[in-house]
Amino acid sequence: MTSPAEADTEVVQARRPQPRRGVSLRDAGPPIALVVVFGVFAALSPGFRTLSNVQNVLDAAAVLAVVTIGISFVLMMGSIDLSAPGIMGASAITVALLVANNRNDNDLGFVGIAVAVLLAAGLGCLSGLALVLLKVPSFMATLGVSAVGLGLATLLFAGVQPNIADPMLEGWAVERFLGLAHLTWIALGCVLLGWLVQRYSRLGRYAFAIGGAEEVLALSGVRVAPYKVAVFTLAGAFYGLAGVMVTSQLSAGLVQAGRGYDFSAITAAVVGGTLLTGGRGGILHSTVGVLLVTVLTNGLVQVGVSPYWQGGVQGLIVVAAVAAAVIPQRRRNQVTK
Amino acid sequence: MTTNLQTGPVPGGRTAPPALEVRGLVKHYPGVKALDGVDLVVHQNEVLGLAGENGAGKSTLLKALVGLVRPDAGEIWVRGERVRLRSVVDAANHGLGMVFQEQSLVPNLTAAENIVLGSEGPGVRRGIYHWRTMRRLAQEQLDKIGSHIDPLARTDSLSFADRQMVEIAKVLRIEERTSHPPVIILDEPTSVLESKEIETLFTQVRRLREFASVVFVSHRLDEVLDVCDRVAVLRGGRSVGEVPAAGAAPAELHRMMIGSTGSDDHYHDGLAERSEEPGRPRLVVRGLSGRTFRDVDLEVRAGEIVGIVGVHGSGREDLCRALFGAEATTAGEVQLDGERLDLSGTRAACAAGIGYVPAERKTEGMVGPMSVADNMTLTKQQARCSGPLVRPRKQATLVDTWIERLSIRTPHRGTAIQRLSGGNQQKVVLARWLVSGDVRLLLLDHPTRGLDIGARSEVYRLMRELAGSGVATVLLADSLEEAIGMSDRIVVMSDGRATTEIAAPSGGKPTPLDLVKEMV
Amino acid sequence: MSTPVLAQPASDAPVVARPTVGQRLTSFMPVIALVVLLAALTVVDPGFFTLSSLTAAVRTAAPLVVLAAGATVVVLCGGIDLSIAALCSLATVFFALWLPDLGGLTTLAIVAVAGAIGALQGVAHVLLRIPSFIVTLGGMSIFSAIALVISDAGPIPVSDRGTTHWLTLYVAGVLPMAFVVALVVVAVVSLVLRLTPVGSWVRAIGYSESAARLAGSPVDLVKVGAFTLSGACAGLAAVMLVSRNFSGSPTMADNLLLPAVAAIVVGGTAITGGHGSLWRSLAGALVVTLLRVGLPIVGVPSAYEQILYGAIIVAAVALTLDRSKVLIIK
Amino acid sequence: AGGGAAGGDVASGACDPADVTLVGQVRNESNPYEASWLDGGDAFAEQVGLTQERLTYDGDSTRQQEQISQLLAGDTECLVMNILPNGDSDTPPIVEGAEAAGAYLVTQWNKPADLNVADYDSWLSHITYDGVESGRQIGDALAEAIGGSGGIVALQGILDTGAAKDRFAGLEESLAGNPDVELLDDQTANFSRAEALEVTKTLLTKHGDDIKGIWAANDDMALGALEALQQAGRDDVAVVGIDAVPDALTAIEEGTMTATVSSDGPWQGGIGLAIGYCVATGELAVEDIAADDRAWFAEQFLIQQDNVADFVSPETSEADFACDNLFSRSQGAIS
Ligand SMILES: Nc1ncnc2c1ncn2[C@@H]1O[C@H](COP(=O)(O)OP(=O)(O)OP(=O)(O)O)[C@@H](O)[C@H]1O
Ligand SMILES: Nc1ncnc2c1ncn2[C@@H]1O[C@H](COP(=O)(O)OP(=O)(O)OP(=O)(O)O)[C@@H](O)[C@H]1O
Ligand SMILES: O[C@@H]1[C@@H](O)[C@H](O)OC[C@H]1O
Ligand SMILES: [Mg+2]
Ligand SMILES: [Mg+2]
Repeated sequence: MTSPAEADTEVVQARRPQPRRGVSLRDAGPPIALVVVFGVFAALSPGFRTLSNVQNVLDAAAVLAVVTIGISFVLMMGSIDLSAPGIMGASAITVALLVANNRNDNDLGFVGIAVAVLLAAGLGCLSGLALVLLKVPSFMATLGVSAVGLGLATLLFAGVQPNIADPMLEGWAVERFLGLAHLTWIALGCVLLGWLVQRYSRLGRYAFAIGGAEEVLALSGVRVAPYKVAVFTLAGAFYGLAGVMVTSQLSAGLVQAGRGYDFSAITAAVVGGTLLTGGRGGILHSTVGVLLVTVLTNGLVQVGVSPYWQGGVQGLIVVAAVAAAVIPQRRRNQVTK
Repeated sequence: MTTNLQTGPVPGGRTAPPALEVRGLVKHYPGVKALDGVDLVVHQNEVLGLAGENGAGKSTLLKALVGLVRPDAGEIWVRGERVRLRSVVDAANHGLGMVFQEQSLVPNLTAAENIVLGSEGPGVRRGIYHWRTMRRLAQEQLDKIGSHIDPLARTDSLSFADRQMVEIAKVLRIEERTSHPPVIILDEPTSVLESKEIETLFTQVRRLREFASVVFVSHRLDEVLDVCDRVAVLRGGRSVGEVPAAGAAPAELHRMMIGSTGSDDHYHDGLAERSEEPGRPRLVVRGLSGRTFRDVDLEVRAGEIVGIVGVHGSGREDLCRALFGAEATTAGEVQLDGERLDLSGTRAACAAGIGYVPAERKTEGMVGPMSVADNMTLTKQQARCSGPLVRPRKQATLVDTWIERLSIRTPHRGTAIQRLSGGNQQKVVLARWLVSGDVRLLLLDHPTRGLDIGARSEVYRLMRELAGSGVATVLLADSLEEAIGMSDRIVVMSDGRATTEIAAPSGGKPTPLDLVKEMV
Repeated sequence: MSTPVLAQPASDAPVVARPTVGQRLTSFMPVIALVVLLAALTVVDPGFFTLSSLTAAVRTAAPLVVLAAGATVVVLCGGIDLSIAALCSLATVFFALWLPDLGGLTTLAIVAVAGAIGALQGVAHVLLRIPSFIVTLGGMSIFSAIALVISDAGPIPVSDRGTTHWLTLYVAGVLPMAFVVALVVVAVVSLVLRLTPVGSWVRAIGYSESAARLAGSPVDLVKVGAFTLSGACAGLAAVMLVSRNFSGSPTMADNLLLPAVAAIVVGGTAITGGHGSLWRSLAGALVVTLLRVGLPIVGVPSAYEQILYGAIIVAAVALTLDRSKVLIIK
Repeated sequence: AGGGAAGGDVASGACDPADVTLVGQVRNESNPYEASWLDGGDAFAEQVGLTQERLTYDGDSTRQQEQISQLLAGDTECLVMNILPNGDSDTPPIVEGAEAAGAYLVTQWNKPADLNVADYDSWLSHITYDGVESGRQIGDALAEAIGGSGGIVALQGILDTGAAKDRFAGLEESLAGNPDVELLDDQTANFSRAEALEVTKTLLTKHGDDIKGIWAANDDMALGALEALQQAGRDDVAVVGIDAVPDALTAIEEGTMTATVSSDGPWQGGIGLAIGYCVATGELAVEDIAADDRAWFAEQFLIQQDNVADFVSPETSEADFACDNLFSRSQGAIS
C-alpha cells in the first residue's frame, strides 16, 4: 500500500461530489426565518434597525445562548433537560456568596465562579446518574434535579439577598469590547467551545451518535452510560455559567435566576432545527434559534405590541417558523412525535 | 455425506487448532430453548456456511460468539483456548466480529466514524478527534475491501450496498486488536442486497478468506453453497450435521434443515400450476408521477401477479408506497376495478381493499412490543370485533387459526412479536392482510426477505392461492429468480420510469439475464 | 399443507406465557409507591392519616387527575401536550364569562369548546407535521394571552354557585364528588381503550407510528382524538377549579402543567409512548398531590421540601417504570 | 362533610394559649420581602411562646389551595392563619374553607373588591396597602425628580394581580396631574428583577434619550432597571419602586434611586398572627373589632433620600402586636 495519507486524498478528491457531507438545504429553514423576521421588524420599526439595538439583541441573547448550548447536547442525544432553572438558581446564589458580597467576608473571585460552575456540573451529573443508573427518563430526572437545585438555592439564600461587590464579575455585564458586553463575548466563546466539542471531541460526536442510534453504539462495544452522564454534566456546567452570568447582570444572586430558561432554551434549540428525537442539529443550529427567539422578544417590544399579546404573538410566530422550516422535509409517512 | 464435526479437513493441510470451536452451547428464553447444545467448528481460512430454518437458533448462536448473548451452558474455544466473551469488545479482542442481520450503523455519523466506532485508536487522542487520522484509518479499511466510497460521507446518504461495505470495513477493524487472523461473522448479509451487490459482496468474502475465517448465514441455499467451503446445519437449536459445499445440492441441505424429506424444488414447484386465466383489469395506473418516479403506466389484472424489477433508486418502492397512499403523487390517475382510487392516505387504500407489506419489517412492518395477535389484527380490526367492541375470544380463534395455517412459530399468540425470529415475524405481517379475506390488491415489497426455504414456499403457495381467488398482486421480489418464478408478467423500472414489460407465463419464462439487460 | 415439519424445541416449552410474579408486581408498582409514601408521611406525622385528611387530599387531587388522564392518551400516542394547564386557565375564564348566559349548559359548553381547541392543536400537529411539543408550547402562550385579554387580566367572580355546586358534594359523606367524576373519566377512557380497537391503535402509534400507518391504522384521526380528549379534560378540570375557587382567572391552572406531566411519568407511563395507562396516571397524580400538600403539612421546611420532592419523584419513577416494556430510556 | 368538622361557631375563642397553632403562608422564601414576612411571624410566635408553621406555595395558586384544604382537614379548633393569597381569585375559597372549619384567618394584599370581610365570622381581617396611593406617590416623586416634564416608561407587575393594577392606576392619576410628563411605553416585567433588566434594555434602545424616568411597580423591577441603566452607561434617569426592600433603600441612600414606598414585611408577618391569636385566646372578640378594622389600609410612607435613614432597619416592637394595639397602623377602611 502507498502512504495512506496520499492514498486517501486521492481517492477522496476523486469522488467527492454526490454523498452528503456538510450542510444541506434542510438546514436552511431557520437561518432564512431569522433573516425574514429580522427584515420584517427592521421594516416596521426604525428603533429596531439601529446599531445599538442590534448590540442590545446580542447582549440580551448571551444568557439564553449559554443555556441553549448546554441543552443542545442533551437534545442531540434524544433526551430532554428541564433542570436549568434549579441549577442556575443554585449556581447564582453560590457564586454570589463566594465572591465579594454583602452577606459574608468571602472574596474568592474567580475561584468562586469556578466553584459555582463545578457545583452546577455536579447537579447535572446527578441527572445523568439518575438516567443511567436508576433508568429514570431524563424528563423526570432533570425535573427532580431542578427541584433539588431550587431547594439548595433557597437554603443558601436564607432570606437575605446576597449582592455582589466583585469588580470583575460586575464588570462582565457593564464593560464592553467592540461594542458588546463582556458577557456577550463569553457567550460567543461558549458557542465556539460548544461547536468544537460537538465537532472534534468524542463526547460531542458520541452525543450526536447516541441520538442517531444508541443501540448501535452498544453493538460496537461503546459503553454509552459514561457519555450520557458526561453530557448532562457538561450541560449542567453551561447552566452554571449562565447562572453566574445572570448574577453578574443583576449584581445579585437570585434563586429565580433561571426561571423560564428551561422552556425558552428548548424552544430556541427546536426553532433552530435541533430535533427533540435526537441525532440532528447542533450548536450552530441552536445559536440561530437563540437569535431568532431574542429578535422576536425584542422586536415585539420595539414595534409596540401590547404586553398582553406579546406572549401569544411570540408563540404563534414560533409555531409558524417551525412549520415553515419543516415543509421541505415533509413526507407522507413521516413520523412526528 | 455428513462428516464428523471434530475432524474436518484443515485447509492448507496443517493441523493447527480450529479458529473457533463451540461445544454444547445452550441458551433458554422464556418459552423457547433457542440453543440446545450446539457444536460447531470454524477452521482457519475457510468460509463456513450456517443454515437452518427460521428460529433454528442461528442468530442466537452468532450473538453468543460476539458476547451479546450470555449462554446458559457450553464452551467457546478460540484458536485452541477456552474463552469467556462478556461483550463485543471482549469478542473483538479475541478476533471475533460480526455484521448483524439488521444493519447496524449510526446513520448520522460519517462512514469513517462508523468504521472506527468503539476502536478509534489514534483517530481519537485524549478524547479529541483527529479527522485526518480517522479518515486515514477508515480509508485503510475501505481499501482492504476495495470500496471507493468517501469516508467522510454521512452514512445515511450512502446506498444500501455501500452501507453494507461500510459494515464489512468496520468489522475488519478487529484485525487491529489481535495479531491473529480474525473470524468474521455475517448474519444474512445478502437479504437486503440486489444481485449485483451480492456479487460484490461475494468477491469480498472470497478475499477475506485469504487472511480470515468467515461464518456466513443466508436462507438462499444456492448462495450458501456458492460462496462457502462447508455448510453446517442447525435445527431446533442443535447441530444436525454438515456438508462440504462442493457438489452439494440445495435440496440436500434443506432436508437436513427440516429433518425430513421435503420437496426438492422450492423455488419452482407449483409455479406453473395456476389454472385460471387472469381476469379483467383490476389495477390501472395512468401517468403516475411522484418524488422518485415519473409517468408510470401499469395494469394488473385480477388474479395476476406482476413483478416489478429494478435496481435501488429505480423508484419501484416509492411507486408501491404511492399506490398505498404512503407517498405523495404529483400527477396521474389510478383506478381499482374501474373506480378512481383515493391516494390520499393509507387508510383510504386499506378501505379500498389494498394491502401492503413493507420491506423494512422491523421499523415499518411490525409493532415490536405488541403481541403476535394484536399485530395480526391491527389492520382488520373488524375481524376481531362485534360492533364497536373487541371480542378477545373471536380474536384468539382467528389468530390461532392463522398461526396454525402459516406455521408461525411462537410460544403463544400473546407473545411480543419482537421475540419471534425474523421469518416468523414476516409471516405475522403477511397474515395481517389475510385475516379478513377482503383484499383485492396486494403490494408486496420483498415479502420473503429473511424467510427460510420452507416459509418461503409457504408464502409462494399463499400468493398463488390468493391470486387464484382473484387477488391482484404487485411483487417487488427478493431476487430475480423469485420475480421470474412468481410473476405472470414483469415490469422493468429504471430511473423512475417503467421502461419495459416482459411476459412471463408458465412455460415461457425469461432468464435473469434478459431482465438484467433491461434494468441497467 | 406442505410446511416443513417442525423440529422439537418449541414443543416442550410451555405453550401459554403467563405473567410471572415479577411482572405482576411491576404493574402494581404505582399503587405500591402511593402506599409507601402515605405510610412515610404517617410515620412523620401520625395526624396525617385521618379520614378527613385523606378526603381533602383526594378532593384536591381531582383536577390534577383529570388533566393527567387526558394528557396520558397523548403521551401514549408518543406526543406531549404542554398546553393543558394554560387551556384549563382559559377555560376557567370562559366559564366565568359564559355562566350568566348559558347557565346550566356552561359545563357542557366548556368541555366541548376546550375539546375543540385541543382538536385544533391536534390538526395543526398532524397536518403541518410540527412536533406536538412545539404546537402545544405555542398553544400554551397563545391561550394565556387570550385569557389575559378577555379577562382584562383579572379574576372574574362566579356568583351563581349553583351550577358547580354538585361538584362540591360528597358521595356517602366521604368521597368528594369531584374525585368521583375524575374516577369516572379514568374508567370510561380506560374502558374505551380496552374494549375498542382504539386501544391497540394508540399503542401501535406510540410504539411505532410508521408501522401503524402502514398497517392502515387511522393515525391522524387517533392523534387528533387524543388531543381533543386532552383539551376536553382540561375543560372539565377547569370546571372543577371554578367550583373550588368561585371564580375564573387567566392564570389559575398554569402551575399544574409540570405536576400533571409528573403524574403521568410517576405512574410509569413511558414518555416515549406506547406503554402505560390512565390508572397509572391516577396513582401518579395521587403521589404528586401527596408530595405537594403532604410535605409542608407534616412540617418539612420549604427548602428541604423542594429537595425531598425532587428526590422522591425520581425514586418513584425508578420504582414504577416497567423497563421490560421500554427498552431505550432517553 | 369532609371539609369541615368544626362548623362555624367561632365568635370568640376560648383556646388555651398553648394550644394555638400559628400558620404563616407566603409564596416563597426565596425573595427577601416574603422571607422577612415569615421571620416577622416567627418573632411574634416567640413572643407568645409558640412556633409558627411556615408554608410556601411557590407562587402556585392551586398549590396554595391544596395546602390550605389539607391544613383545614386537620385539627382546626385553635388554628390561626396569616395568609398572602396568590391573587384576588384565591381569596374566596380560602375564606370559605376557614369559615367552614372555624379557623381564624387574616389575609393580606389580595381580595376581590366585592368580598366583604364582615360577612364572615372566622375571617377576622384583611390588610393591604393602598396601591393606587403608592403608585401615585412614586409617580409624583418621579415627575418631580425629572423636573416636571419629560418621558418616562412604566414597568408593570404581574398583569393579573390587584397590586399591579392599582399601582398602575395610581400612576395614571399622577400623570393626569403632571401633564408634561409623558408615558412613552409600558411593559410588564412580572415583578421580576431579571425580566426588568431585559425589558429596560430594550426600552432604552427604543426610546433612547427620551427616557428621563422609570416607574416600576415594585422595587425588584426598579433594581433590575437600575442594572440596565448602569450597563447602558446612563446615570441621568430617575427610578422609583415600591416595597422598601433593603437594596432599594441602599440605592436611595446612594442617590441612584429616587423613591420607594414602605411595605413592612416583618410587621405584616406578625400582625396577622397577632389578630388571630388575640381572638383565639378570647382577649379580643370578633364583634368588638370595629367595622373599619375588618378590611383596612396599613400605614405606608413615601421614602426618599431625605427620610431614608428612618427606614433602614424597620423595627416591629412587641407593642405593635398587643391585643389592644392591633389596629394602630390603620389608615382607614378599604374604600
Ligand atoms: N474534515 C472534517 N473536519 C472536521 N469535521 C468533519 C470533517 N469531515 C466531517 N466532519 C464531521 O462530520 C460531520 C458531518 O456530519 P453531520 O451529521 O455533523 O452533518 P450535518 O450537516 O451537521 O448534519 P445535520 O443536518 O444532522 O445537522 C460534520 O459536521 C463534522 O462534525
Ligand atoms: N431476546 C429473545 N427473547 C426471547 N426469545 C428469543 C429472543 N431471541 C431469540 N429468541 C427465540 O430464540 C429462537 C431462535 O432465534 P434466532 O433469532 O436465533 O433464530 P434464527 O435461526 O436466527 O432465525 P431467522 O432465520 O429467522 O433469523 C426463536 O424461537 C426466537 O423466537
Ligand atoms: O413586590 C411584591 C410582589 O412580589 C407581590 O406580588 O405584590 C406585592 C409587591 O409589593
Ligand atoms: Mg450538524
Ligand atoms: Mg436470524
